[in-house]
Amino acid sequence: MSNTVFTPTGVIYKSTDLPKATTQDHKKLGLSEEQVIHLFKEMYLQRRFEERAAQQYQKGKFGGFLHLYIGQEAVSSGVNMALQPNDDIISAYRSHGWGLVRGVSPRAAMAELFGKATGCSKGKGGSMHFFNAEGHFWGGHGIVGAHIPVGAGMAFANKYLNNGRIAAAFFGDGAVDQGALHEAFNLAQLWSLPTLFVVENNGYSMGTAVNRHTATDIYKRALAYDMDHAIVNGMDVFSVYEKVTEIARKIRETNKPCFLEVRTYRYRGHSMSDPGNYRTKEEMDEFRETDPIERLKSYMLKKKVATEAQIATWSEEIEAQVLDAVEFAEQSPFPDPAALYQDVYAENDYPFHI
Amino acid sequence: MSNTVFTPTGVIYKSTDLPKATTQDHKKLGLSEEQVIHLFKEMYLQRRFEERAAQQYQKGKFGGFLHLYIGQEAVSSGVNMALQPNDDIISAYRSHGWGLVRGVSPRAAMAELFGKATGCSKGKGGSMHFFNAEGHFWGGHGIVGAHIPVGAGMAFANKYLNNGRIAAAFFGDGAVDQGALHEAFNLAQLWSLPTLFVVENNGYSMGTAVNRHTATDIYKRALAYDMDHAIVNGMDVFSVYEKVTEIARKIRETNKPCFLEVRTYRYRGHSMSDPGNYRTKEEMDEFRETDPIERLKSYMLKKKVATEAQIATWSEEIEAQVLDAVEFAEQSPFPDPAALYQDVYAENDYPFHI
Amino acid sequence: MAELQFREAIREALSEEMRRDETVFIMGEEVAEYDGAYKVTQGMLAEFGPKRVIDTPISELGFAGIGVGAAMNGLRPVVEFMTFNFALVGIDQILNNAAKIRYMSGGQVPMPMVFRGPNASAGQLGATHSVSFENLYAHYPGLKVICTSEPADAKGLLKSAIRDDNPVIFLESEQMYGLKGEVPEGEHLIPIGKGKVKREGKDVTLVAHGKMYHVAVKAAAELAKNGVECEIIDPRTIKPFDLPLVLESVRKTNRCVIVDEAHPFAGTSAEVGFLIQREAFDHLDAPVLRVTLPDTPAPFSRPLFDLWYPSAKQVIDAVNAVTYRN
Amino acid sequence: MAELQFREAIREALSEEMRRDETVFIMGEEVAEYDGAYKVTQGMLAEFGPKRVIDTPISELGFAGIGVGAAMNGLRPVVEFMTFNFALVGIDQILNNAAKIRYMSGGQVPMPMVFRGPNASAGQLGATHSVSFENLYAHYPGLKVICTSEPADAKGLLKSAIRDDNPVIFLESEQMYGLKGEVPEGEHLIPIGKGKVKREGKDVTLVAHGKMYHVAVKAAAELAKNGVECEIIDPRTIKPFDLPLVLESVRKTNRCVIVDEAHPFAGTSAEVGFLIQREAFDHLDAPVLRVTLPDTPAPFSRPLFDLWYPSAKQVIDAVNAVTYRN
Ligand SMILES: Cc1ncc(C[n+]2csc(CCOP(=O)(O)OP(=O)(O)O)c2C)c(N)n1
Ligand SMILES: Cc1ncc(C[n+]2csc(CCOP(=O)(O)OP(=O)(O)O)c2C)c(N)n1
Ligand SMILES: [Mg+2]
Ligand SMILES: [Mg+2]
Repeated sequence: MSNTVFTPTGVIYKSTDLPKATTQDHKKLGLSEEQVIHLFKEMYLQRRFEERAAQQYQKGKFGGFLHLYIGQEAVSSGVNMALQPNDDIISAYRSHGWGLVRGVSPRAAMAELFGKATGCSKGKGGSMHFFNAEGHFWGGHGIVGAHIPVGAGMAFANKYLNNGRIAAAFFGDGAVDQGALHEAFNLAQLWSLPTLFVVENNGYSMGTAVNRHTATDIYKRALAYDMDHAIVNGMDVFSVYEKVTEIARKIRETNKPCFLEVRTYRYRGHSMSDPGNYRTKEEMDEFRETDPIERLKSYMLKKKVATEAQIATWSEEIEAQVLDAVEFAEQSPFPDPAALYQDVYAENDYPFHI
Repeated sequence: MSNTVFTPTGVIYKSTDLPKATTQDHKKLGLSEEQVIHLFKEMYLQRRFEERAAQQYQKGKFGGFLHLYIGQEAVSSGVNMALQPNDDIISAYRSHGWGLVRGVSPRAAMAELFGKATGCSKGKGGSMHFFNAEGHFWGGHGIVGAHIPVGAGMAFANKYLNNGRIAAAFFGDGAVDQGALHEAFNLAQLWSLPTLFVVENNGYSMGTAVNRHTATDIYKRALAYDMDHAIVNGMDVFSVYEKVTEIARKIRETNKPCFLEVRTYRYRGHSMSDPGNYRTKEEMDEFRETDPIERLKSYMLKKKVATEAQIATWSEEIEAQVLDAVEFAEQSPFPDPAALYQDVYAENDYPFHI
Repeated sequence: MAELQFREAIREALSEEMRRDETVFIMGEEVAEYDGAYKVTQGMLAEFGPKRVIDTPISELGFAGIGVGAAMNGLRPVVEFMTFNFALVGIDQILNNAAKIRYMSGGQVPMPMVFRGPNASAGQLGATHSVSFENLYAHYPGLKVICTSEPADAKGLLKSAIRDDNPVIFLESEQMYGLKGEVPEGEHLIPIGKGKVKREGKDVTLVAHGKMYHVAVKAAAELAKNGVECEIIDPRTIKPFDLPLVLESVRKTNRCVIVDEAHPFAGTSAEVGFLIQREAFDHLDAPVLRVTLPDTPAPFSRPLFDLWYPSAKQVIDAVNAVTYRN
Repeated sequence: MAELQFREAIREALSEEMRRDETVFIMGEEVAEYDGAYKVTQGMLAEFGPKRVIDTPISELGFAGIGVGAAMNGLRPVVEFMTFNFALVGIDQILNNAAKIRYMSGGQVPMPMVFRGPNASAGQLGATHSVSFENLYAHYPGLKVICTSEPADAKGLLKSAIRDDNPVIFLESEQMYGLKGEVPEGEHLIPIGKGKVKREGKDVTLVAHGKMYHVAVKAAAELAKNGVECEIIDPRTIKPFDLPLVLESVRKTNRCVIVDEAHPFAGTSAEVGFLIQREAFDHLDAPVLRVTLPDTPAPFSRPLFDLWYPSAKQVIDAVNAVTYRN
């Protein structure tokens, strides 16, 4: 641990500890080589998409908040592969990765950041509010913790309609301190709502290390309700896939909710304006060793799922796709002024109040 | 269990199970005979006060809500004797007992119910909002769960001022489902706020039995925060005294909060308008056997702390005191019309908005 | 037409809509086994079963949020608050989620739901249990707000609210639940956003909704004895507000008094008064006045409460002022 | 006098009051180790230590309630919300506890505390992060509400707010934190409830607070070029509102436009407009107009946001309308 004095008190708090990754290889997990390759491509797309987005932001191409998911891609990709495509997903404002794995095209994603009419929320939501209702991705929510009961409500509807779907709500470690989580947990457990609650514990709520904002280990919140729970290494996509597959099966069978603590790490600042003075270079380096994309790449090479050359080709293709998305976003029109008044109500001709 | 069909579905839910009472006698608990007698008198006062209040309410002497504490008197009295007189207490709207053990005279209490200027809250609070700030009783609060963080805040101030006092927050089983409790628990544990959180689990939140509104045993909420916790029989004043004495000592030493689940029972309806169709006569009878006042009376007789005659005399004295309180309340003046505008702000001449 | 209590009219609306549409359900504290804290939902658990009539814990934030999620995902929830005072602990779900998710998603996400329950004072319940919330909800785009004063309006508008594809706030009154009135049976729908002239008069326009409508009626009866004829408009819907109807009346009477059971600052009364002076400035022969609660919390004590509560006397005084009769 | 940024003026007020009174402390998200999300509290942890400058978890309901309890029990808390949008999850503590406990206890319980933080929009932050809350807090008796537009006012009023024995809502702006202005050093106190005429003019009164004050200034400069002299009043305190000052001006100019960065329905603009027509009816040569946000949530997209945000152009149009110049 470094002795460098960053914060006013000079104390640096360690973020979080990673549990061991799974020892199963992709075959044991029932994943085909195509699926492994798909995971790689998807994670790499998220990474490059956000790196380019950051660059565009710095160039002043768009404003507002930009919260990057970089480092956490194994969560979105591992979870998404473990769930059914029509299971419902809802997330916090760090929502690019979730949108991209749930059918938002890089073009529509980038256009949303640029505030263009072609964006996945017609330019009205921005970075925090990616949506793709058709792909069962329900946003993108900016009030910390507030979407957790909403996730339980999606599960409520699935059970009510008896459609076999489950709902999964993703949130940060900071959200665990909100009463919303607890009310949702009690209701979901009491009523057996088929909900997968997932905390993406990336070690920090903005500048506050986990142990400075929340008492004891996060997964223990489940103990208050006798709720099923688990912890998983979120830097390893196979671990995420394995655990979520198992949990999702159980939820689908029993309707009982489960609380999963994913330990992960965000490599970038909380948002673009955060210099990240609250953590050490050593900690950053330590977690960089566990980079989920590098890890999967090494695995693919070792297991001969892919060659260096193939990976290079895919990477270039993805890079091209992202650059195309930037181009698309740039070229796309802004929303029509009339859009200001649309989508406030279901009726677009609604008499507004002046 | 009765088969009588009360509720629409005909299902009757059992309220709660009482843990065993303490086997210690008053001497072992360090209580003098005077203290035992005091406990009896105090509990009996609460009981008679409320029985008379209910009568006056039914006569139409005052309006609003009236929530009776009858059956739970061992909690207020046991706790109050275990705490220091300047420890801070805050409760929910079922607040008569708390006021009476914390220095509100029966006169000021009854006058408050009658909405008189001589009431303990000048007639502005009513049944739900008894206050005696001098006696470190901070209300009487009507929004379920909302006073729990306030209790933690009182503890925060005590620790900040380093005055050696602790704060205790009392609430019903229904309040456990509010996010407020959880935020307060996390903050109190994280910051080591010397707070005693007490749920008076009386089996029902209005008409809803505990197991219909909250998942698993209530004391387990503490597990989510690694918080100290305990369960106690709330129908036995010695058990309450013993447990709270022990807990208060520990809180004072460590500043660490504790969550105590008191299992108790309310003999009357939720409020005066509640016929209580959600529970069986059998259950009522079962709990009547555990009446905290009868229990203490038998104990006093058995242990020769008092004679039947003494108890009868005290009971009459208390009855007279309560009748005097009714008389006082009847005779007291209503607040001056100007009182409507007073106490809104600290300045009573404040320019109000019309 | 049957004569129904207000609570029965609401129950009829709920039950008819639940029979009509399987995706409609109701949840709230004590709505099921207890048959409703104020017996609004009496008998509904027996008819519709526990899947559709659901008792909730005291978790307003939690169950309001569950309602939001259910509305997004194919259902049409009716969320009952035991009173709207308690919605304050869950209000973030209404203002930030129910009201805004459609907009933030560019219109992708449906939000057909109703939040309903008693609003405003109900006698000596003290400061935390007596608040009027019309202005708060009506301020936020994305919500519709309804507050009726009579059983027939309640039925017709609640049915419309349940069928509406937007989040609707439907405000009732504990003290009016026993009020009786003729209520059309079956398919009785009143469009959201339409007020009604409930008494015709040429001298002054009274705008009054909810319990205040009845205060206005009382004042008008008194005033009629002195030859002053009040036109009473019950807007019924607070948002969207039927401004054309009010303006038409004010252009005729040239005077207006608004009666509102809320505190004054930025209440509905302020908005309506502001709009009238803006839109009918040249027609006004006197400033628009209002009768509201005073700017104090609700006191418990009976005489203070009576002083606090808007009275017919205050309405009469205001009418006398705008008609320059005092 | 030193030239300070808005954030520095606030910090100076906080630090001076904390030096003066040991019972004053500040808590909120990222106020301590991070030195403030917007650097308002920069250096304060270093000076006052972790006992008095306290980082909170994201638990607005919880820490607002802790503030309330601490205020009741001998301290003078300053509770920072990272923005007031997030106060919605904790608002019950403000509206039901901070604002009412004094009253319900018959005056026994003290409640000296300040809730402060950024209010209203701050660029493209979307619908949930852009709301103006003046009207909401000002509606409830028991609270005072302050919203300043310049560093000196911010310092003087925040110091008064911290010394005030009531709960005070102190609304700031992310977008103004960098704004510079001359600020008196040390004991600079501005009384709560006093507005200020910041520009004299004879033709029309503009009432504008917070960011809108600067929009009004811009409009007035433009209008002056065409010979229209605006009088600009910055009320600074929203509640209690300095109505006499505004009326004095309107009785002179006979015209008024209110500029308010809130939605229209029952906004502060409605209240001020209503009061003016009621109190200065005979002095008005035109209806009171207002410039507000439209009745839509905040859109993200830049051009839509610009359309949404009140502009000097709209103020000019309104002034032209009340002066019958168009
Ligand atoms: C209710 C609420 N309070 C505060 C904020 C401001 N805020 C936005 S993100 C954030 C930190 C959240 O951290 P975490 O939940 O761990 O998610 P992460 O950013 O690590 O993904 C804060 C304080 C907010 N958006 N909502
Ligand atoms: C936030 C909120 N929701 C609902 C209510 C209405 N209400 C008052 S008391 C009560 C039941 C509370 O039960 P419990 O906490 O067990 O306390 P008890 O009455 O048993 O003492 C309810 C639902 C309220 N006052 N506040
Ligand atoms: Mg985090
Ligand atoms: Mg109970």
